[in-house]
Amino acid sequence: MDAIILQILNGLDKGSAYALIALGLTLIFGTLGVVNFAHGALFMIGAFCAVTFSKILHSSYTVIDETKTDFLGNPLKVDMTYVEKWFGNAAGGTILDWAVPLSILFAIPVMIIIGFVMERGLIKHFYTRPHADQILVTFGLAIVLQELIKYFYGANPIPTGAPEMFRGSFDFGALLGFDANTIIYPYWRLVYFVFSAVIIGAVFSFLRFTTFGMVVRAGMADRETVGLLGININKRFTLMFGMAAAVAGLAGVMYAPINSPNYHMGMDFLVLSFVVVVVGGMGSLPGAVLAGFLLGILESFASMNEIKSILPGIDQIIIYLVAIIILLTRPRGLMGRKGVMEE
Amino acid sequence: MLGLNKKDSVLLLVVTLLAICAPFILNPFPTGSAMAQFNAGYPDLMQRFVIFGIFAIGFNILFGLTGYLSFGHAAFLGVGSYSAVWMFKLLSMNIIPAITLSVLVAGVFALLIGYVSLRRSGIYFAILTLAFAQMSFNLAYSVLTPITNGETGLQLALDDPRILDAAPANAGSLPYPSLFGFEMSDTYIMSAGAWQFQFSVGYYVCAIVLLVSFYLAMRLFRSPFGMMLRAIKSNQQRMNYTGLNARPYALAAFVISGMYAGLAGGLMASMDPLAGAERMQWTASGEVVLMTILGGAGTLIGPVLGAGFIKYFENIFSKINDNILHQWFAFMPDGIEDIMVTIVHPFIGKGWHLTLGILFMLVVTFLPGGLVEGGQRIGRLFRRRKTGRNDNADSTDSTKKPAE
Amino acid sequence: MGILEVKGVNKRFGGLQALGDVNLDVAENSVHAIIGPNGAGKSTLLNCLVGKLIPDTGSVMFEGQSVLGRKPYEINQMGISRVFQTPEIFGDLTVLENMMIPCFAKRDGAFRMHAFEHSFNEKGIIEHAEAMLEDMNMADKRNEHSASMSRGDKRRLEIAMCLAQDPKLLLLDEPTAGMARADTNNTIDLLKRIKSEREITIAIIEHDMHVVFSLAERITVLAQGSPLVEDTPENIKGHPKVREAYLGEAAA
Amino acid sequence: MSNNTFTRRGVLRTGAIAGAGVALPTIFTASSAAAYTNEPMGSSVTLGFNVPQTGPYADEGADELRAYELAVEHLNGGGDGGMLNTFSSDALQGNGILGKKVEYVTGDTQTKSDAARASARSMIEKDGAIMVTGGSSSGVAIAVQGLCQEAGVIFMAGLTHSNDTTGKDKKANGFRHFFNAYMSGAALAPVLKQLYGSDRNAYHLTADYTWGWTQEESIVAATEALGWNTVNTVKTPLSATDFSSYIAPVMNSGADVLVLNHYGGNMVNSLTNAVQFGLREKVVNGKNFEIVVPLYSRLMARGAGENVKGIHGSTNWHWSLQDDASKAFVKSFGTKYGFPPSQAAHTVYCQTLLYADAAQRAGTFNPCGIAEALEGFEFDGLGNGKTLYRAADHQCFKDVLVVRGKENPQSEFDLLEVVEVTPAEQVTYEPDHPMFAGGALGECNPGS
Repeated sequence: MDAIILQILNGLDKGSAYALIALGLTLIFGTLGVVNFAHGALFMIGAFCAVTFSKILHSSYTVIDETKTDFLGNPLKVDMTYVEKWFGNAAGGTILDWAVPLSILFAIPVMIIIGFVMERGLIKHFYTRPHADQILVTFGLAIVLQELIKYFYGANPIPTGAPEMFRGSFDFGALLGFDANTIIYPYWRLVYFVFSAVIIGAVFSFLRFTTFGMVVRAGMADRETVGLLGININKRFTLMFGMAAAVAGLAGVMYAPINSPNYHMGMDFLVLSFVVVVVGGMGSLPGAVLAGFLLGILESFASMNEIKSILPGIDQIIIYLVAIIILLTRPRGLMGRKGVMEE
Repeated sequence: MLGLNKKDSVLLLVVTLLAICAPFILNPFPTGSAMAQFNAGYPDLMQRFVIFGIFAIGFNILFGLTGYLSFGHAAFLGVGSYSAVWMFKLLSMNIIPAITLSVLVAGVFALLIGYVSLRRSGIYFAILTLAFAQMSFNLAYSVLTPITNGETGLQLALDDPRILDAAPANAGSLPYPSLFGFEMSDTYIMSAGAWQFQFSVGYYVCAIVLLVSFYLAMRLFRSPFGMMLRAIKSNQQRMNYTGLNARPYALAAFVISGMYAGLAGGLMASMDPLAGAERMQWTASGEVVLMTILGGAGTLIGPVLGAGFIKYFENIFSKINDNILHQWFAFMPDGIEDIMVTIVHPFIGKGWHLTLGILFMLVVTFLPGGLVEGGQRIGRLFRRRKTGRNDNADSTDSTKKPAE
Repeated sequence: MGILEVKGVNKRFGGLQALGDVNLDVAENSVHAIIGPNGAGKSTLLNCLVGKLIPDTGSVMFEGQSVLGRKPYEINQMGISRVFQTPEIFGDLTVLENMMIPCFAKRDGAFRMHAFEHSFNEKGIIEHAEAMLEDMNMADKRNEHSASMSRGDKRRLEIAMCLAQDPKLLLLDEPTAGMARADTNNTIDLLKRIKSEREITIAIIEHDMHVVFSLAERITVLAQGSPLVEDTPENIKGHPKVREAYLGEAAA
Repeated sequence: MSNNTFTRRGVLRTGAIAGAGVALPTIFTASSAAAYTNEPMGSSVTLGFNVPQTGPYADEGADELRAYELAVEHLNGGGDGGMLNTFSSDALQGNGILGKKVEYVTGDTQTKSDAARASARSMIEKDGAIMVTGGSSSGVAIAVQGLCQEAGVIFMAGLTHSNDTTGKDKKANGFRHFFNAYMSGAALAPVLKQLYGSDRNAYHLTADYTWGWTQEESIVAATEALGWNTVNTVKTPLSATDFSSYIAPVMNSGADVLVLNHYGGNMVNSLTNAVQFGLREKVVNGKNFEIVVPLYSRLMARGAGENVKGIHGSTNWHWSLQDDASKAFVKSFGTKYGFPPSQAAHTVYCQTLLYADAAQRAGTFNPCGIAEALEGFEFDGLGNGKTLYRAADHQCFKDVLVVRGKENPQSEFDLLEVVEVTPAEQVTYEPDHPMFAGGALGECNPGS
């Protein structure tokens, strides 16, 4: 039982990453009709926003420490950060410690600007082009973005820590009345789950309760009609794209402490998030979220020893297997709408 | 000629000539010169051009004609490679049985996957094929290792049975794939002044297979069957209400293109008897999609051009290093030389992906019809210059023939 | 007994009764029109005839054989061709190629692996296709890209494609919707000519009463998913129930 | 070969006769024939450096390339000579190899066996490379080793840790300087026993491909010999990025040691996840829970950040070693590039020197001559103490380092500290050891 609860927690956590990326992808699919292969790259750039911001915070000046030596036997150069110099060691240290959550503030404008530039500079020329062309150009863009990150940050993962207070793990079992230490779960993963829930909630309420959101939803249902109403749909599409980029970026920022960011993490997530979107059903936002969590939980269950001993290798293929079964039983995924990207 | 109209005959003739002369055409720079880096006329790369050309031609039969975008075609290439290597291990080093089996096994595999996947269309179809291929890759890399030799890839061993072959003269070394005595690795090198040209048996075997495949694809494009496939892409609804069953047509196209992929896989294993699991990964499937779109989907020659383009960058640009850059720019003053090296550095060697990504974006943005359209534009430019200003007919003739 | 017999057909979509106990009998070699206000169930009925929808209950017989449960292409091969409200043609193909496809379907059936014949060696098919184009006054457009033609030309091409199969029953779904008056009249003339030149049954769903009364020999009026009356055009014109059904709508 | 008008590549490199040659190829068969593939005829010799430049191991590949460039510089007499000065063999003169200037070509393996073979073939066919070296994974090493055997050139393996490279997939033309999974187990076991006792329950998470399996097998055997109990061995997909669902079951399995048979990105993520789940603070069976990473790489450990602190593992070489050779290499590399070399850099530097030295001693570039010179070669002064290139399987036997993640690193490179240098005798095994059985070296292939 405790094992199952643990895997459900794991699944929710994985699922929230899938769901956040899939949400952004669906927004773009649904409103703009564009297959965006660069969406994984936006997630990756989000994670590197966290890396960059903490690098900026760590910008430092060099002091030579004569008492110690470096690997070549010369006096050791010690880096001192400006933040600590300006704010004092205690406050400065706290700021450095909270680099990742703070970088949300940095990431939102950066991601929105990246989204705007992408949409205005490139994607908008591809609205009327075949999906194949969209795939080619966004895939090219994904490669370029990824290689730029590799050029500046290298290929190895870059450790990015969560704030000290979230580094430990939390005894979930005790809370639920199990024996102590049976279900412990890292704080930061709980934070990630809650954060995702908030973002998903925010996106949904934004679409539900604002006029902008209503226009966008109407646009998703019937683009021509909304265009006929004389609403400047293009401007809204640009905003939409910026928003989708920001959602992907935020998913990346908060993911950085879970697994050290590397330049190819976007591609790693890309295929899975496409599967999630399609299983959820093209053009359906709730479908994308539902499928994200469903696949996350199933993937976690499939990696349990009890299941692997019956079906060896099932954890390698579970997502794809589930995708096939769902698509064969429900022609348009879980909640897909008719006629979206079916040609 | 051969049941083709004049235009197609000319195209086939040009392709044949290019294939025969490839060792010359691809080695335009003298060996040892600074530009020799850009020579592509060595057996491995020439074979790869041709093999991926076949793969892309096959993919185009599905994607270019019917519009069904398969994101799992590499699985058939992989299955073909594994079949071929197993034939080398068990039966004989002759490539005929190996390639035959590759094509057949890939065909059966495609029939199964196609039968299931073609129940859906559009992106749902793409994801189904992707899912099947990724399952194949993941399993081949891990639990199916006894059949696939997982991470390393399936390779030949000294103690393989090879029941049809006589015991090799030299028991300590592995035999080479061959075609009735001609070994694929045999190469004849011709030196002509500063130039050096390589004529490889393997390449010419591949080239002959390419020409046959190209010819068959051409016939298929021009056949009533090909017309039906284009009809599927154009309007499936009308097709159904015209008494035509689109499913078997699409399935036949899927199986044929799967067999092309299997053929490419079998040839790849014949040129270099190793079958790695990575050639089934989604990135490999994505690569053939890119080749086809880049070259020009739905055109006959486009996919081959796209395949050559991508493989050229992969194999040539990845091998340029700073050392070579310094040689190129050595004629410049030191300071400028260093600046030039610094500017070019990110785009070569480990940066070849970056160059490729930028080129993808440029080509698709400015040449919506792919490289073929680039060719057409250049051709039109020439024609216009020749015919002068009086003849404006050419410039207005921008409607592309659908299946050219 | 007619060529097409619809008996007791019901179709529900969730809570909505789209068709309720529809009976219809189309006589051979007649022109039969089905009219009714928006939402009367005309398109649903048509979709039940061609295999796109399957009725919940009832039977649809064509020449004494049930069409229920058959796929659209099978029903087409039985001899029913359909013309759509917006012309459905093969936009990526040339006009001649568009014409050739139904000719192949007629000759080779639903599927044939003719991958190694050359399309342009199919003399019989091409002759037939060109004759049809000639007949439609479209011979000069044979090499045109069909997607770039006018709507009227597309309509003519679609009708020609259907006729190339030599169907026994031609179903037309609002063939003049969205057309200018001149185009509409051309279409009426075309259909009249077709009727006079060959043995064919035509069933037409139409909004435009001008079209209906110019062509139809019998008319069925649908309202709220059920047939209201079936009679000759003369009788329908003054029928009180029909006026009632169309009340609020422009009774032409 | 049956047809003598065609000859394997390299046999014919004939004079300048244009055109006519095409029609009459038989003319050339009599002319000067090379004795082996890519025999260097001019004043230079070309080596092929085939390293991952794209993909997850690109940084290791980049470090390998730096070391290769340094080695070439030293071979040609440039720089400070590095380990040439400490190497026990003094055949090399600093004037290239056999008087020929050393040149090199580079390629990208992409860490895919297909791409690696394509790149190696292009070096052999196009650039006339006489030797191929490099790589950062066992799959690639085995695939390229097979290719070099067929093509008739020497392969000096880079970073490859699987037992199979010099076990069931060994080849006469291939040589490995790097240590292997068995050696990791043999070196780690005594240290683990001393630190954690002989009554432990180990839980293995293993990357689900051949390298992972051989390492798991080796570590399980070594630890069970100590008296440890293996609770479970679980395979994880290579593509996994989040290991939480594999880590979670460890907590209540009764295990008190977690062994991570992962490398690269897998290792970074699984270790990070394990620490996040608080495994290191746990007390099981009255003992502190411990994590072991049998194969450490400093470059990769950096990705796991603080999580490596106090975690034990083994490594081939580390820049903090204080012998003369290591110091010379670190100085030479550090001066040129500004940071210390990785174990991958060290291995490929050694491999290049060893190849050059063997050619020099053999007096030829013929792969068979070089193989003979390397087989059974005993040397010292390359940073791992006395080393033997064993003839039976072409594996190097040398000291293995047991390392631990440093608690108080002084710089970003100072991540590991050497806990113990396990002497070569302790990690030596018989060539027919069951983990290495099957397969045969075959005969050296000079290519014609």
